[in-house]
Amino acid sequence: MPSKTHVTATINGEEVEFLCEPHQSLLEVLRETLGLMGAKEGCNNGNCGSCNVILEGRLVNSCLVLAVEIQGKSVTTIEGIATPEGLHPLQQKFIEHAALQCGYCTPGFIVAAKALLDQNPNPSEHEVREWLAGNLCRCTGYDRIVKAVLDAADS
Amino acid sequence: MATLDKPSEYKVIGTSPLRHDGVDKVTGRAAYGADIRLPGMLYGAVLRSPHAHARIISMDTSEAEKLHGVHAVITAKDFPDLESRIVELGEGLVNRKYQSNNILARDKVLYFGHAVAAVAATSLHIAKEALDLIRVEYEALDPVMDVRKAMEAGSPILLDDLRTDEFGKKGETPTNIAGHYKDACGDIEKGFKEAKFIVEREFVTKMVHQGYIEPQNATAQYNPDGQVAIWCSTQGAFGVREQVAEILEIPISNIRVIPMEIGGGFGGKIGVYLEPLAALLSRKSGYRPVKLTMDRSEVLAATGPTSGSYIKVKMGADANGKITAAEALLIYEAGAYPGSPVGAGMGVIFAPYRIENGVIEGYDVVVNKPRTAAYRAPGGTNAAFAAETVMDELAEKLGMDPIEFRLLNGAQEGDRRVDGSAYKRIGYLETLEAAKESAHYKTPLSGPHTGRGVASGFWFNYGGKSSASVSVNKDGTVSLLEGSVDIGGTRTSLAMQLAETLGIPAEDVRPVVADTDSIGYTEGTYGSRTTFATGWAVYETARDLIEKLKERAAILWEVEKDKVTFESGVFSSGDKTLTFKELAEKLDETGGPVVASAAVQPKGYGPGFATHIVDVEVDPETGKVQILRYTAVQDVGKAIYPVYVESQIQGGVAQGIGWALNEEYLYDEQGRLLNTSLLDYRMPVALDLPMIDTILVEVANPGHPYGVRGVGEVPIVPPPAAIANAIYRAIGVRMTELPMSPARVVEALIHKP
Amino acid sequence: MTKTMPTIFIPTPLREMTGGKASVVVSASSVREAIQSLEAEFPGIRDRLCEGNHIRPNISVFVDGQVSHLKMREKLSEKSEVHFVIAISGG
Amino acid sequence: MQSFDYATPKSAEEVATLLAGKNGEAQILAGGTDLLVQLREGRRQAKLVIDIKNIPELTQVTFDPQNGLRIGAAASCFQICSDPNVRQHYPGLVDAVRLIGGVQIQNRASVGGNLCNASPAADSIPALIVHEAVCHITGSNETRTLPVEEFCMAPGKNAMRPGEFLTSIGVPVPQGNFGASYLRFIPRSEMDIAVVGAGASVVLNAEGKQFVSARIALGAVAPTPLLASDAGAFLAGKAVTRENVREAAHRAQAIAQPITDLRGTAEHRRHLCAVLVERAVGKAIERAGGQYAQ
Repeated sequence: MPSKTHVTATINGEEVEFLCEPHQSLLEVLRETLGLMGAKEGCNNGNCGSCNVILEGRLVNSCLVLAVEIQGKSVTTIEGIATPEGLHPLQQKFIEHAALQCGYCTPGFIVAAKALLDQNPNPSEHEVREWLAGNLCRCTGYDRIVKAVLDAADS
Repeated sequence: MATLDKPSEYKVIGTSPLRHDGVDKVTGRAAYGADIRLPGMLYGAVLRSPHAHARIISMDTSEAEKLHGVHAVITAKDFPDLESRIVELGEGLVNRKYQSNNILARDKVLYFGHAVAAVAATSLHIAKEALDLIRVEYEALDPVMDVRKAMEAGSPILLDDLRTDEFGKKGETPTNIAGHYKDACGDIEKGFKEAKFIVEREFVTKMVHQGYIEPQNATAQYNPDGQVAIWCSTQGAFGVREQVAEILEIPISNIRVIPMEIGGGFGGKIGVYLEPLAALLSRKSGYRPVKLTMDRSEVLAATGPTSGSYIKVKMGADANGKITAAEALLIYEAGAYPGSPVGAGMGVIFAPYRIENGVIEGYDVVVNKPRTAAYRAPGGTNAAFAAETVMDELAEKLGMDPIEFRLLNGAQEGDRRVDGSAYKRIGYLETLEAAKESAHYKTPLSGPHTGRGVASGFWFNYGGKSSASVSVNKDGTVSLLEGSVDIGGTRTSLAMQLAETLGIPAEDVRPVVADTDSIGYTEGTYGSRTTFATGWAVYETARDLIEKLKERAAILWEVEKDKVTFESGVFSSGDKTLTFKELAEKLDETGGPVVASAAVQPKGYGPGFATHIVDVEVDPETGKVQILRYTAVQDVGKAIYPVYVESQIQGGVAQGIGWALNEEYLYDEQGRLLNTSLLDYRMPVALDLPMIDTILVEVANPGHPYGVRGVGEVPIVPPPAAIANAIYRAIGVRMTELPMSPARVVEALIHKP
Repeated sequence: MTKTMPTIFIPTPLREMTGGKASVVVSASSVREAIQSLEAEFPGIRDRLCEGNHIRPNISVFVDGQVSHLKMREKLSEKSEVHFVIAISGG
Repeated sequence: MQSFDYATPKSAEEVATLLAGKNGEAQILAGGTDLLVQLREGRRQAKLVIDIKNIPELTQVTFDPQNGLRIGAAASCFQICSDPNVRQHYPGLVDAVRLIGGVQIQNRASVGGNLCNASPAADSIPALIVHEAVCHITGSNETRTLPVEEFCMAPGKNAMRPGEFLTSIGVPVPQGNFGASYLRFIPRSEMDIAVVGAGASVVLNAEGKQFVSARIALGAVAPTPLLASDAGAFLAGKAVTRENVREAAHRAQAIAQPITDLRGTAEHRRHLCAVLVERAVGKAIERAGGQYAQ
């Protein structure tokens, strides 16, 4: 059996060290090893977006990244979106617009939306829908999610 | 029934406070079932059948048991061998033997993905490795995948002991037909004779899944004293407790179910799959906690779905547009064990209309597919797809506007359904009027290959048992314990009813969803019942609390209790007044803490009606249908928490659109499910949909103190029919099979008469 | 004591036992009595509705359009309407 | 997922050495969007996973006007689409690469991986074919170059021998009045595998009224992506008319051997071939500055 690999990475701004096996996904290590439960497993093959994190500034599905791959890299999870001052505007707008029902897909959507606004602070409705097409929500019909993202972009 | 329906006087109801669990859910802190971690916890995995229909000849688990890290392996032999008996297990009625066999197959596997064994090990990787070491010898049998074939004489039989039930009369020979039902009124032959136009069509729909994003999960901790705690994702904790007790034959008092946050259910998380396995694995592995989670392919292959169906509808109307007769045959797939929602489909199919001469016949048929579970207005969407398409065609033949045709025939208070029962106050006609007056309907649609469709829908809604208890805090806030799992904002819709009754802000209520040892019995979050029934429990609790607080005010003011009045959050007696908050601060001076509770089983649930309008554009070369605009009009009784009422409607519409256009279970000839991922089970993505407009019509339900009707289910009923009707207006073909996928649209165009 | 005379709607599959009658007025002050009256008039019908002393588990009783939780024990009034329907569950 | 070792070589030579030592039991990891799913589902096996993303020459996208474009095998779709030279010269490739998965996949998946995975429905392959791309392959002893249309052998199987790996994809500089496009049909608007894909490139004469040459390629209608040579050849020298394009579309359709599977029916696929080729050629004509003769 392969021995465990030592990985050093920056997660939500803090340097983190952990041991993992090469076959473990970043999602698995975030949840099972690091206790960061905000990223959710919905499909475990890149089709639902519930496990979205930002890796080196780019949005990725953490189920499709090996934990060993993040050596020396920086990762932002849903737990790192709010600031010490309070909620991120996206988080606030998701609550205000009732952009969630069960809330399971919500962390993935917020992380994805943050990645969008980081690179396009003023997206159109179509751009928001296109960007969020990799995130599945079964409760809301997306209507309020799209409105929340557009409103957060405005504020 | 008295109603407090004076909208202008409501201070909390009808407003939009921020949901109480909002921050937890946008920061990733909300704890869902799979987020639980216990010391010494083992991880489980389930071995599933590669066959759709096979006899289990033998099973050998010895190699798996020897694998380092494996702590327990279970098969159906570890389950009590239950006798057939119909029981109410918090998800409607089920045969306990069948439910047990569905959770772990005993003699036969009846669908691809049917569970046959489970393992607990120190890691998920080891557990999965162990599954590969379990040897199962099968004798493959011919699968039965189509309901009409399953009904034929000579079809392979799934369940040797199954006999057709016809309202209390059992058939005598083995069959795949579990139930045969019939409703009739008037004189159907006479009705068709009076018709000037008659439309008759056959419809086929495929099995579809609820598609909740959170896979099923369950964690169990068995103790040597026989007590077991279960943490899981469920729509109803008490239902889980009953099902586990029945299947494992242990007393309910030995089971505590802690409902975790739930990532969607839509009916699919009422019945249990993993909970009894986790409990048994925990017991067998030396009382270590065991966590089981499904992956997406397991969810699709072995949980949910709702029935595919074959439906025939024949309707006639006279020259004036009055419906003279309506006849329907509904055959629904139950999946591997009896229990399709065909009865509900029969109840939905002509529900919006005055039918003087009607016949509705239904069959519940087992096939080699997963045992169906409830899915949002179960059975309703299939039925409405058929009837509302025929309605559209009749309107066309009559040269009438489809809304006018429905207005002419729409049911109202006092009208009888085909099953003979009479409607109380309902708001169907109001939804039609609102649809007719909507900006959407009044805006002409233009452009090549575009079309507008209209369809209506009905759902019964439900009441059921609910409990609530509250305690008053010194700072004037109120803690609310309730047993309804919050899938879509019900903590707040319940807190709002409490706040309204107590005259305090919704923010001053702290709602908590409690486990089965901490609150009175409460049925699951299903049947569009939570805001209605648990809302009623909360209302009764508040009334009880007010009486108790009046006593405290009386003590404080040294007057008789009946001299204390309460209105809009203020207690008064003569010129003395205390707000709720002021009185709360003084409880210690008047006898200490105050708590109140109530348990209810309200009967006055009122049905919901909806009318939807949709514009589509069809690409006639590829067959792709784009939804351009959508408006859903619904009688919601009274919208307690309007933003979440709207969101329920939008979500139901989105699921209905998915069902209409792309979602379906695809099986190969051996009965193996082909599309077991969210890539190939095509639910709508954000780019597929437009904004979904809603119009809330409020015809107060006379059976609820605040006029609440259920709202969650009816919005999934009209969409496929509305879209089919829109496609017809766009390209001139009647689509009679769901989903109306691009391939089917192109095929229909090629064969266009 | 004068008996009340509620109307019992006969489920379609049982109308073969009532000579096609869709509803019957019986003398009864509870659902139990109504079923007894039906049985007296249409022998065998009780078995289709009941299992032992209870309404069959897959049959819901509606009195005046509201589901009855008391089932056999539900009281009936002069104008009561009783329906027996196959139980339905929701999502 | 099965257990494996993980290596992060710093050079192509190192990759070749690692591959040679593992005798077919190693898998190359670039974006991982196919590989990790296949390993998890047991559709592929690995004792060693070789992550090639730390090797500069395998991750770069470079362009020069003489030799054209060189896409490192591990370059992500996002990286490729953001490259100004790619956007300027290779419109068909941009069309295709933008369609591979959602944003999350775009940021990881590589065109090299899309190619090596050899799916009949891979979006990038018909686009690469119409852009006349070639595969640069390295083994332990030699390097070789193969046209993209010869790279796929069967679903999931490519032309590389044990010990070989893809280092880069070369795409020549388009000449003359060039236009290219790629279109696919999917039932949803995103997050689907192509039911049918069609790529087209055209070179028009100076007036934009006649085809100098054309290439047409199809995806998801045969065990491998197809170059519809006959359809392309038919257009050469012909006037830019809708009739001619339709004829080319029918010739392309004629070589399709579609099957019915969970993603589409054979009938629908055959039908879509003609529809998509016509649309793809039309778009390529437009991009080449031409238009249909009235």
